[in-house]
Amino acid sequence: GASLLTQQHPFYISLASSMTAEAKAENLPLEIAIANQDLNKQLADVEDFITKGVSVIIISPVDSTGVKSAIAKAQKAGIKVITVDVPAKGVEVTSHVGTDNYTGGVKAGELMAKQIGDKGNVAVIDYPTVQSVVDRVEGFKKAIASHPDIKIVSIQTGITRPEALAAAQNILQANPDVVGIFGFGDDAALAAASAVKSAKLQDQVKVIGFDGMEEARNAVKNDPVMVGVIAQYPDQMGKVAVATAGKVIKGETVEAKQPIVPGVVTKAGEEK
Amino acid sequence: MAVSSNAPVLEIKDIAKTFGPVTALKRMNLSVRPGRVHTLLGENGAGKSTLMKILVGLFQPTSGSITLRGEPYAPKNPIEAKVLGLSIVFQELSLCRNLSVAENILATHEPNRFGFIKERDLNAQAARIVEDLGLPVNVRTKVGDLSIAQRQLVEIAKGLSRPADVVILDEPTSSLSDSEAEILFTIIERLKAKGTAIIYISHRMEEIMRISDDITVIRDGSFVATTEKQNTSIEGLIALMVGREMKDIYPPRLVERPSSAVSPVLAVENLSEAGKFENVSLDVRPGEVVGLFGLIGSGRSDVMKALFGFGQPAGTIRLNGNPVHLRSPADAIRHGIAFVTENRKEEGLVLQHSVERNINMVALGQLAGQFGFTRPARERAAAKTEVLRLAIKTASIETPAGSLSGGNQQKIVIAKWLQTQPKILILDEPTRGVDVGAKFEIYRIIRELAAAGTAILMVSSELPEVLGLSDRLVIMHDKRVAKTLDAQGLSPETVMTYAAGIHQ
Amino acid sequence: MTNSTETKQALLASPLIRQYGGIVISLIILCLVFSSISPRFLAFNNFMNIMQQVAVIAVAAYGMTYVILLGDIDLSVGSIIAVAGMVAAQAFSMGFGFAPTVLITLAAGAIMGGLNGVLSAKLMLPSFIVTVATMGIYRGAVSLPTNGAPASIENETWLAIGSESWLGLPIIIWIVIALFAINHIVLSRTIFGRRAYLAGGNREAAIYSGIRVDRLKIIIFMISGVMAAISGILLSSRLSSAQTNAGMGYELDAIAAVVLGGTSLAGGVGTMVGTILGALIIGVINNGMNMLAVPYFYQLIFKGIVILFAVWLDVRSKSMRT
Amino acid sequence: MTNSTETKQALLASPLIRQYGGIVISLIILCLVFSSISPRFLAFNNFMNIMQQVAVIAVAAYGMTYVILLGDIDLSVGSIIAVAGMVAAQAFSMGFGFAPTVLITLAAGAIMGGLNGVLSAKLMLPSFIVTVATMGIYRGAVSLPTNGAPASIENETWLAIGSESWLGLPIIIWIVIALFAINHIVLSRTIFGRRAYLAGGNREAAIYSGIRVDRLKIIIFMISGVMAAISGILLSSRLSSAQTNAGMGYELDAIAAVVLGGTSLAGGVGTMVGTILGALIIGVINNGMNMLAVPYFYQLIFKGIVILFAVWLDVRSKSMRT
Ligand SMILES: Nc1ncnc2c1ncn2[C@@H]1O[C@H](COP(=O)(O)OP(=O)(O)OP(=O)(O)O)[C@@H](O)[C@H]1O
Ligand SMILES: Nc1ncnc2c1ncn2[C@@H]1O[C@H](COP(=O)(O)OP(=O)(O)OP(=O)(O)O)[C@@H](O)[C@H]1O
Ligand SMILES: [Mg+2]
Ligand SMILES: [Mg+2]
Repeated sequence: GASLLTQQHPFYISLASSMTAEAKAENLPLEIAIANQDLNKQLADVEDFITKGVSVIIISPVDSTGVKSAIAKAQKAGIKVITVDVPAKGVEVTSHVGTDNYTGGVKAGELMAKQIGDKGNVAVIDYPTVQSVVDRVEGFKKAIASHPDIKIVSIQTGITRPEALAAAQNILQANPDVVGIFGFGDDAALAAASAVKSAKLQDQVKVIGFDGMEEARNAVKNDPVMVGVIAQYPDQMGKVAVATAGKVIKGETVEAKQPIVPGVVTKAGEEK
Repeated sequence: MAVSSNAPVLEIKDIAKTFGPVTALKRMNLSVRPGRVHTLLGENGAGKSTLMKILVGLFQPTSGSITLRGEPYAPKNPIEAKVLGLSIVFQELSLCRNLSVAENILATHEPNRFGFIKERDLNAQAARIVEDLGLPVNVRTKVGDLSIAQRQLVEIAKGLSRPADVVILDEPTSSLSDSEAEILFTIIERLKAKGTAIIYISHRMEEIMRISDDITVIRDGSFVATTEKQNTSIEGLIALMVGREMKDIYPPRLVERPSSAVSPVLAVENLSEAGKFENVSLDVRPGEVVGLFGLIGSGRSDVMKALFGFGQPAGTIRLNGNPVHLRSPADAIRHGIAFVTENRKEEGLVLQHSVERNINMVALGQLAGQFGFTRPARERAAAKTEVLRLAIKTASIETPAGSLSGGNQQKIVIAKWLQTQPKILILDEPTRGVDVGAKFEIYRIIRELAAAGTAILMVSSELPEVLGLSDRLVIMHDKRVAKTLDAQGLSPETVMTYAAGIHQ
Repeated sequence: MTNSTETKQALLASPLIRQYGGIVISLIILCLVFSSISPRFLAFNNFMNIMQQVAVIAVAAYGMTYVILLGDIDLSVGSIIAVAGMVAAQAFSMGFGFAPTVLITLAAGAIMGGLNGVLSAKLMLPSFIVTVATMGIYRGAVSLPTNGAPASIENETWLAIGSESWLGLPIIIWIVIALFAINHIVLSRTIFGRRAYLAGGNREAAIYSGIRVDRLKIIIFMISGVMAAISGILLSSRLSSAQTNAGMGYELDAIAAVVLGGTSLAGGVGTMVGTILGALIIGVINNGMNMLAVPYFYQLIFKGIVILFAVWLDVRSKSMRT
Repeated sequence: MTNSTETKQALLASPLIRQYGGIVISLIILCLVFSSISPRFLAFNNFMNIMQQVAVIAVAAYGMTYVILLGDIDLSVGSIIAVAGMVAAQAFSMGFGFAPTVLITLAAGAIMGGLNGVLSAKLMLPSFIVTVATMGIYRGAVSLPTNGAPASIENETWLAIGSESWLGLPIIIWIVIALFAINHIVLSRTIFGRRAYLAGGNREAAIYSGIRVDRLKIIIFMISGVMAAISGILLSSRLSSAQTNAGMGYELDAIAAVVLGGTSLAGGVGTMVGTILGALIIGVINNGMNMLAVPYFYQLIFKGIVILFAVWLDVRSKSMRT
């Protein structure tokens, strides 16, 4: 069984479909439950998997701390657990497959610095209750800190696309001298790009995103404002996770950490 | 002059109506002729209002047939009935508090063009209706700001806003005082002269004898008899209605009235509240019945509310000689005061709760056991006792209070206060909408309580009732006490002159 | 002369102030506070920003006003907003043009709203529970065509709604204004509107007067559905895509706007003017706090406090009058 | 002999069936459907699962029952659940022991609920808008100590609540049962409970009958707050951490449970038995669909339909009786 944090995001849709595909290829029965960002629902899903007697649970935690009890419960019932995307804290799992978000954040910061010519004010749209996003933003801040002429003037929360759009509009209104915006995800970045265009600031502001789903990649190609996106590879992640599960079932040993390093997509192309 | 040989405009044949297990109408027959007032007389719960609601299409009869002007008649809703020439003034007020008088009167047939309301015409038209009827109301006022009596007048205006062949008046005077009732009688005379047939329902025998042409008595949902007025008397009608003789409607005093030497249990001095009443002084002795009479809006209910812990009136209230400050109804109840309110639907009952729950509503604490736990057996017994004592007509004590007839609901309100065994009992229009039999019961209870030493303060708009029961009379006019008089040998005319403010 | 102009102005202003005193004062206080801290707050551009951001809520709140006036509630509008966007995206991808797509989207809104109305009126279920249920049903349905993925919309006219201007004002604002005018007139000047007040004020009395309350309720829920669908059009054109989680939680913002505007949840009392003022308050709070870069958690707290304060001011100013 | 036992059973069953017919039938149908498809559904273990999963909602729904009975609503319970967890986590990290932490957490719940009650009763604001506002305020407040990050809880006794058993039953289930018994008795057998019914049935009549409705309302909102805090304790012990977005949206599930149980949103009518049955229905739907591996979007749709069906059945079975 697999428990995913949400299915209202292209990243997780891609993750789910690659898992399904890989499971078919390896001839493994796979059930997917969606926690809808609710840790309690995730725990219930895991409990139901235990009742059903699955052999391995692949879990994409809603939250790294809180997923502990669910994982502990499964392990107590003798079920092996693999985490994808978000790691679990305070508990050992059989294997973790995930993007290195912090490194991704650093890459985003460096890309930003390069794109804006090493100076100016930048802003961030974040989602402070999600650990992977917090890691990205930390990485971004770390990278910017090494460029003394760049300042982060505003960090606003914009979780959904409309919220991000409003946040970006307000950032531009309050700080007309901003030259770059980093969106924690594709949605945030695309929303920021729309805001920049409707404020007629496309010559001034550069936007960088994170995730690298199709819509954002297209935008990087076609939209002058979207200068780049840090690409995650959910398809790889899903594939690796299910393959690992297959190995676990067969009793093979697996790596405890299987990091998937994000790539950088710019107008110049993709760099893994 | 309408001729009695006129063909009936409306004929009701063998109508029956059941609500689940409850039978409201068994076999009802009625034939109404144009230009005549046909009164329906029956005890509370006899089925009068149900029949009227069938006539205007709110209920569909279980069986039976109706013909209007010789044609079969089965309306599906009140608008359809109105189009066919039947209008109704409902017993229970059916107005929207949030809208103006004009908007209420012309609801569902507002003057309009393409669905857009012509506001000016609306007000003008309503004003004309009100003026034609001679009613003292401003059509722009919000209904929520009116007193019950004024709302009753608006209800009448709404019912009569369009010409109709048959006009139904279901207890239109139950909250009116004599002067407003006079206005209504004038209107009725005018309608009669135009050949309109009027179905009239009331429990006030004097007015029935005055305005009716034909009278039909119904009992337990069935037709009993129809007579012309001149062939009957109040006593005869009451006998037909309740199935037995009833001599004097005001029962005699059980003990001597308390002497003036006895000190009052409740004494009010110079009580005032801005805009509501001024310098009201009155007192009640144990065992005494003090009647509070006045025209509508004279401020009686507001004084009673002040005595029950509402508002912050200036002046003093003394209980047994000690000044008290009543902060809330809970406080007043603790001091032994009970208040039978005038608006039973809004202030009296929880309509969806059972008769039992309603009866035990105030005495809850007294009936309860230790640690605040209720004692169901004791509650049931108490409720049953009250149902028997007041002869409340209900299928069982589990029945929701809302499905009882109006008069029986009124009895529940009285019952819930009797349960508390109050030292001071305030009754605000206690017999509104109550049939003669039940009225007698209520009067008898008032006498009994007085004999047992309860001090009783009774507000009523029915002068005969006040005169028949009270030991002393406090007459209010325009938010002040006009006069306090001994009731013995007092003539209605004297009282009216004070109430109308003619005597200063 | 000055004097007479002043008197006239005072006369014009007074009923507005009297009726909407509390909320107008709250709005003014908010604007003063924000603009005293951030000078950019009062810019014309920013006002346009606020209006655009608030458009989606305001339009949904118009529909919600009828529903609440009737003493009911519609929790499904957030989901209808999302379905509308998705229906439009699907219609475009099937090759329909702009006008047919608009019609299809509005029809979808009317059907979803109508379903709420029918379930509530004909099966006699409380609208709260009906719309909690359909909130889930519609939210589930929105994901069916794309399996949860957003669908992008590329029709130029559609996208123009969210990005272009006309006579110096963004089109989206014209729409908000036009719909306000229509709904205001319907509610305050037509028989239909009057019946909503009657039925909301005293359902039994309305039935006794012969109003077909059931039919009225169904129509009103349909209006709410259509308004939500228009909201969905505005949102999807602003985002140039249909998101499956679009409009989530917007029902509460719409209800808050309506109630802030003085419409009573008990039914029978309320106006469209109040609703648009309520929506503006919500917009001003959100925008102002963003302008001041208030951290997200404090925004939640502050918004709650402002709503409480505004409603309290409104209740108080009304009770003072009587 | 068999005959007399049967009669007795029939007699015992009949009032339950009469009062809860609709919902009991829905529950039975659901169980039959699920167990006919998935044989594991009917296992004792799975029943324990359902009860544990439903515990958080059920306990919050107990408190909500009083509130709804009064004709009010409490949308802040989801946020109170989260605050309670966070308060506990902070108390533990400050070095408090188990018992003091429980007391502090319950007190926090009582204070938050009491604030709702005071704002609604004393300032005469509708509880819907008060609790929409405090929902935001409390949700914002929960993030203040950790700036949005979850806080883990390590107290053994606390964690035992969510993971240990006693006499073969998980402790969490004992708590759900015990709280049910207490609340059921309070509501149906005490003066306090009776007053809640009366005040909910007709507020004005209750005031005239000497019931201090304002005080009653404040107490009832405090109870709702305390129940939500207990919910928060259960949740945080199950998750061994306090999450800032814990309990989000649970208010709607709690309300749905209460309404499914036959409590009228208009106030004055309802029972705790109904509420626990309603919570069970929600638990059974969620669990059953997981057992059948129904895809998420279909779950949303199916859940909505089942809620509609159950409420309809209930309304119908009640109207048939009269
Ligand atoms: N909607 C209803 N549901 C159930 N029973 C009802 C309903 N309406 C009326 N009844 C019952 O029908 C009977 C007749 O009631 P109705 O209101 O017609 O009496 P009435 O003659 O008008 O009495 P009153 O003089 O007190 O107004 C009563 O027993 C009442 O309880
Ligand atoms: N002419 C009026 N216009 C507006 N409101 C009035 C008028 N008369 C009375 N009221 C309102 O109705 C209430 C009724 O007054 P109150 O009940 O004290 O008088 P009453 O003598 O008991 O008359 P009623 O028989 O109508 O109950 C008052 O509080 C007042 O606010
Ligand atoms: Mg009657
Ligand atoms: Mg009075």
